[in-house]
Amino acid sequence: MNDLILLAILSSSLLPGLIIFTLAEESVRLRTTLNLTGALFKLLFIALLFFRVAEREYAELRLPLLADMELVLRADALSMLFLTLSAFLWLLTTIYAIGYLENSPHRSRFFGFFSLCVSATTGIALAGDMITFVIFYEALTISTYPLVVHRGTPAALHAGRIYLAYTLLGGVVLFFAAVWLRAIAGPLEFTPGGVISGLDPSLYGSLTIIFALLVLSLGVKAALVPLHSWLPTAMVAPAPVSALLHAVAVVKAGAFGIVRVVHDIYGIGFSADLNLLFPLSVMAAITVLYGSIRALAQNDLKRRLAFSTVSQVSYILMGIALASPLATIGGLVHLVHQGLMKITLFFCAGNLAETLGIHKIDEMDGVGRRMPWTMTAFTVGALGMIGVPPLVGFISKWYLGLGSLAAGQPWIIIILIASTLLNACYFLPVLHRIWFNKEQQQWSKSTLAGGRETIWPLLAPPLITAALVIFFGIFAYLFGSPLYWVELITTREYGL
Amino acid sequence: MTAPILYAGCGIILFSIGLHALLVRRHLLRKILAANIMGSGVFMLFIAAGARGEGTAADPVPQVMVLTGIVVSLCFTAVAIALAVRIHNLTDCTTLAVDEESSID
Amino acid sequence: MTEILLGQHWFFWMTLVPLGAAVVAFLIPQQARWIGLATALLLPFFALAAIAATLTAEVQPITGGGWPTPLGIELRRDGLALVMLTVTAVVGFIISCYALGYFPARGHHSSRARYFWPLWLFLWGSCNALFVSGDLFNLYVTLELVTLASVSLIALEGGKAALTAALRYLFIGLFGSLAYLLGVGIFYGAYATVDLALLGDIITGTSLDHAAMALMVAGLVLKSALFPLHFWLPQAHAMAPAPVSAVLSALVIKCSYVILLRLWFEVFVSLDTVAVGHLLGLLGSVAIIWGSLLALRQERLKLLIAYSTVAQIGYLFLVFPLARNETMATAWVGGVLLMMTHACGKAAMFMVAGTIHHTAGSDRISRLAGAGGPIGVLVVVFTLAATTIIGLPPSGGFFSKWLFINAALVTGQWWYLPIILSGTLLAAGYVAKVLGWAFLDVKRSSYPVIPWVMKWPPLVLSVIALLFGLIAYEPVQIALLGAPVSGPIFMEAGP
Amino acid sequence: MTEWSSQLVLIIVPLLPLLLVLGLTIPALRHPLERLAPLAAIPGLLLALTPQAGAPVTISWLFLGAHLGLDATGRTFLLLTALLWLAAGLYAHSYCRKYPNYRRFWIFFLATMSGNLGLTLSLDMVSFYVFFTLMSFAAYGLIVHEGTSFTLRAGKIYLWLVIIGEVLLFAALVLAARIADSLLMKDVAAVLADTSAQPLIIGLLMIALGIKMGIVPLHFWLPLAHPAAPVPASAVLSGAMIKAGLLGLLRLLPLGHVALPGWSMALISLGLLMAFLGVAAGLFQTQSKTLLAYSSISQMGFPLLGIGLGLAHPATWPLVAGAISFYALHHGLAKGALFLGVGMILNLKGTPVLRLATLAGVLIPALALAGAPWTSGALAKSGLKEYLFQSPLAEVQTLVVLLGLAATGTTLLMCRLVFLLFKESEQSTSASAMGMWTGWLLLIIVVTMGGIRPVWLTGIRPEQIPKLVDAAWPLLLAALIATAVWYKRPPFSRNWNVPAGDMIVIIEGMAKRLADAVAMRPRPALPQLPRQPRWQNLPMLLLLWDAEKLLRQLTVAGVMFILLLLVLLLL
Repeated sequence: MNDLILLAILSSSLLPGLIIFTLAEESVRLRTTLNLTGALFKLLFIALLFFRVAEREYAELRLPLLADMELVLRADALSMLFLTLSAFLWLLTTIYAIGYLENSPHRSRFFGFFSLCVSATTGIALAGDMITFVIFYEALTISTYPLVVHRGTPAALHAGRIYLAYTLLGGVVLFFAAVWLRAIAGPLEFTPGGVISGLDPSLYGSLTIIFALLVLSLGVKAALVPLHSWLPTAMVAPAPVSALLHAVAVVKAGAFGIVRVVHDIYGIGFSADLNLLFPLSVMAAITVLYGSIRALAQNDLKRRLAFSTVSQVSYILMGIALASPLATIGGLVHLVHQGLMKITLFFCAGNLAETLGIHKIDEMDGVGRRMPWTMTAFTVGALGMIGVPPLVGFISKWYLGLGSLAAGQPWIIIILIASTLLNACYFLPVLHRIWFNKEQQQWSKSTLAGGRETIWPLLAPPLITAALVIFFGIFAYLFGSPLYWVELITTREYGL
Repeated sequence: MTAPILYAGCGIILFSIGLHALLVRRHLLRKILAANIMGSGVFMLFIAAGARGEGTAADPVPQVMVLTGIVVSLCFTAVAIALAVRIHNLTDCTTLAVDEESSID
Repeated sequence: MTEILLGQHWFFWMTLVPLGAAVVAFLIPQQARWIGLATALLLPFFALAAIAATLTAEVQPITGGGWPTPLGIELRRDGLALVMLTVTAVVGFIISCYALGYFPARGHHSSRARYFWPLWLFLWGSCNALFVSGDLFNLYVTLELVTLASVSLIALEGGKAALTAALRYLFIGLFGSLAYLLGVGIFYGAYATVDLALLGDIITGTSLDHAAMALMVAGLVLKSALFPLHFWLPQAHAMAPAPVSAVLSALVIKCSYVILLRLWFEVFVSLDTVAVGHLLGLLGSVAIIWGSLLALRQERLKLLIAYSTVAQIGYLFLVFPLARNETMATAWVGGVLLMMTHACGKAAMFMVAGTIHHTAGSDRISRLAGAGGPIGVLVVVFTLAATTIIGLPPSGGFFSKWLFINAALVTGQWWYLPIILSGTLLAAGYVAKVLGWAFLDVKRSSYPVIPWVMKWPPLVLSVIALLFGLIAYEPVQIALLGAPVSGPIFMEAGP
Repeated sequence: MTEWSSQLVLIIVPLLPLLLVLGLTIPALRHPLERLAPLAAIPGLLLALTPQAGAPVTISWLFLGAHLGLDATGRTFLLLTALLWLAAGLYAHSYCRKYPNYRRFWIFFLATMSGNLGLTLSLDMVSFYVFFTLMSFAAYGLIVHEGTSFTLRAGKIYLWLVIIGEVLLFAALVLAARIADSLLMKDVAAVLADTSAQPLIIGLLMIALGIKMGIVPLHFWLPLAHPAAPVPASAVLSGAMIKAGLLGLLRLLPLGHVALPGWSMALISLGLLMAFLGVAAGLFQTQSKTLLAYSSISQMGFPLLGIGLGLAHPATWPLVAGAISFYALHHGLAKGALFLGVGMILNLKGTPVLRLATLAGVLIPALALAGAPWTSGALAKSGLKEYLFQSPLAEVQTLVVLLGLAATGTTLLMCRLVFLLFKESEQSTSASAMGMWTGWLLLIIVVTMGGIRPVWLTGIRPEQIPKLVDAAWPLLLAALIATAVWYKRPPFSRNWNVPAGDMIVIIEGMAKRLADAVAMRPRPALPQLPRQPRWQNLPMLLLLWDAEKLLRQLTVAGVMFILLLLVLLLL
């Protein structure tokens, strides 16, 4: 049975994107309407699906490809998690971008590609088998490139080249690994518990190599050390791009892919049997620490945030690699939580850059007085990253900690502690600067009515996400909260 | 040595001579002639292929083919000569210049 | 009459209509544009009708002129012919639209338009004739017609460089087809038939057969511009006017390749072709790397695209070593898929290059700097079309590479894997190079207006190229009708 | 009471201050709310004083399933906390008006209050951790409020310790939650009695909560942070927040479940060490607030000792718990009153009578702290001592004497305090406002009452009220020593000086050297981009291009073709 709602979800961003390409630069209103309508419709469709999936009624759509291959779109609980996250943040980021790019050139191009990116992310979330996943994954790679180089400066082009070099290399390896696995194991539908555990033991060697290839290739986007260098470089992109794509869509696509591979292709049990997960957890742990340590030395705000992303995304992988239900909860819920927190931070960084021209951390002295709201959101995001309770970051860490003990790998706790300390080391001084240092330079006074620090489109999104960071931390078990969903997923994955 | 094999051998030899000339001779007219000689070699081979043993009438099909081939060859020669003339008119040159990355802008 | 409408003769019409239109267009040059456009509009429908007719009837050869084979002309109505006809019709239609803008009716280039249309329709007809030809000699004749038309089209530009390129192309073409013809002669001498199917059944594999195969393969390799015999291609393709470049790269190259494909899977099957396959695979591999690296080095867009074609031809030739017994279908479908999708993508790319040349005064890549507005659309078209060249999903290039890798894995020829994958990366590299210039932010004076036929039709083609993987199910099923291969397309390797 | 209303009652206590924080961010509401803010602790006070309220409830939608409620310990701590915050709030309402960032002060003040109140109500680990963290981080804003380099240094050190404490607490709680398979702290305490991870978890808890409690050697932030914060903040910092660590230990350690002789010995020794070290370092301070901070360290030694006793003899634990709670209450109120008193004296401008009256007012909590008879201090100490006698320890007599000596030390410290205050009162300039008086007097009254009618609060029976001699001799001894020192003025009293924060001075020196050593070099700027990427001119590519040009020659191509033909023929 084909569920056209999946197609509707996909096209609610694709169609506006395609139309936007054709629009003239000046037709601001039409473009804005298209963007927002698309985003709202996408959320509406997702809401329609939401309850069905909660009742284990998975929507599915199949299109034949070539001969015995299919394009499979399916909305299971894990899809919904990523889908809802990306769709909701898309709406916010669109609003933000409308404000951010006011009066800048090439807006049609920007929003067009932006919508394409979101469509690709949606596709990744909805992909029901490996082939579909690879298709959308590569689409994401390509459609992000124009956004990275959007500014057109030599630095942006340089970043774009590096981005492409990394991600395409990763993409090629992923492609190869997928073909190989398909050749060995037949159709690769994402199935809880995995699809390949019944294979002949003589293939286990190949399966191990394929797993390594898959993880490495997906790890490029997930910014696993040592494949992370593109991410900080890509920070030359405009703030909405850094916010949605680098904090959420692109890196999460990699992490999400690894989740799919471990859970739904190899299966947790089988990958643990093959001893594949321990190296993954070590890699993730190294990334967590390395990212934080590099973040310490950055003076550029966005670069610091980027290295923080490098570090934080690997929490997800750590949770997956620990292979215990609680750790899985911690990892998966961090997928959403990290997205919320990091997008808040990037929005705020963008506000600083756009409103006051601040890019460096040592220019941020006393900026809390000039932009109190933005900086409050920033503070919430930063504290959440550190894992301060009751913010969402704490929930993730709590479950990761419990899970690592349940998996019998208490050393992860030490990593968590070290990472928390490092996070504190690179965020708290910034917070101190913001709130307690004297202003060192004169900023133009706010000229907006009502003493607002900046225009609404720039202000509202970070405030909303920051509020969610608090809300989902305090009301962690509410119906539909990330934790609720993730428990649902984990129960289904482990068959509890 | 039977006649067909002789013909075929001659055809091959003609083909080779033409090939050699096509590659080595620089004057365009010589090259065009060389191509024609190559063609003739191939046609001879076809004629030979049409032989169906002593006393039997030759297979007509290769002859049909050769006729067609000659027409094609004629067309080619015509076009080639036209081009060569144009090149000569444009450049006062009767050879095929080894042009480098010549640009058209 | 009903029989004609029911489609037993759509194949004839596909050949005859363009040829006839060519003659008319030549005779009435003032109306050449409209005659050409009308024909181009008709042919996709003919192609669809032919597909419909074939799907409803059994695949059987039909002969023209009422003569039995070998004197009569036998038409192949198999899947390969159908898809090639369709692809040619679609690509040809788009190119025709584009040419309307490229060769304006007025202005000092109007003479070019006058000759373009008849020649192009002539070429189109010849291509169609080639695709439906089922015997060795007809293949030769149609191939020569194609070459002849191509030579004339290259020379259309009229400059020294174009004329030289045309003449070189002519010699090469002649050279290659004579070698091929020599092979035909040998076969005829041995088996007294030139019918592909017949020959495939009765061939025994003597050393003479082998020699014939060698001659034919060498000739076709030369005409397909496989490394190291690709030397003529970049010049010829880059010197020609943009629509012609598109035709050459998208369709003409495929003609000789289709012949080789037919020969390899229908005639040479009884011969020991493993070593030859490896040789072709080796040359193909070198071509992939060589062409891609040189494409990276180019500063002119058309040359870059032309070298990209050299690389893509390399991929096409990987079919031959990869098609072993069990992976016959895998490799064959991969090749056919690549042909179709490459035709769409490459045509769109050349059209973009032509438009940029037309707009910016040069096709130097650096002219793309600061591309915005009208040029921005072209960059999008280029990018979309390039996805299939790189092999990104969901393009057809992606799936054909998938199939090649699958075949390589199953047959254990792992050495093709790094070649295929690094070819992908290099392709991404040269595409990114173009894009990088396009995104460079510099202020530019405004461009002249681009006629819409030069923007949107290529966009359509590039979208087709991009989405070909998603719509490839039907084309592949059609291509497999009466195909010489069988078996599952996606092979699964044993333990 | 219905489920909802009992939940609401418990939630409103920490929630009200937070709501006020939100309200303060709205410009229109700012002024009325600033007036309301000091009263934010009143619901907590009412709750603590209403015996039938505060039954434990489970609030599943909050955090990871919160359990809030009041047990006896919690009630005492809530009473202390709410009282102190109320007094400090009233005080701050006047005292802090002078700050330019008045609103910011209230935001942090209220947030800290919320955390502090909330953690006394928390019965599960996550809620406790949440409120604990909220309190710890928000208090940073109070400590660095004045923004001088001194406060910044204090804040930095405080923050470091907070973070280290947080992560270790996190580790301990996660481990405990895993082992107990429950989030309830009482389950954890029960499980901790018998698990192989016991030493690890207890160790982690001791460090994490010990930081807040000022356990030596993690105490050094106290003498820096307390003087740095504005006076009302110091009062709550030293009076109430320091007890949060204690409450955590009381809730989480397996007290009353199992005897742990090793830990017991360690804690008793540590408690005594703190008692004496705090006094010793405090005596050599020249600032009254620093001295008070050291006094807090010294005082926190006693509850620690009590915990040690509880670990030695689980059977008596419920009684010891009561004593410790009462001790905490007593110390918190007294220390709060002292800090506020310091503020009063520093802001005294008026008649000499007023000055003397104020000094006399300071004396009341000072005496209570010293454990003078008829004060809450005497009660608290005797309560601890009584259980000392019931414990099976061999060295009971020694301990009793040592406790007496500690009290002597405290008295000396108080003498020093009065001396310092007397000197400082001469420099005071501004006058105390109404709110300051209200807050301070409230505490003085409560402290005074604490000596008279503690029974209804803690269940201490009248017969437990100590004998006069027991309570008095340490005081008399101290008076003797003080007089002697005063009279003789030994040279060390002027030349000896313990820097505030003692150990941290050394640690800072080392940290600086380390930081210099690992300081990272700045990254070189992005290289200027060449117009053509360099790799396009790699030798290999150039070679390739030459080869390509060669291949283009017709002759070469022909040779290639013939070669290919030959190879094909040979194959």
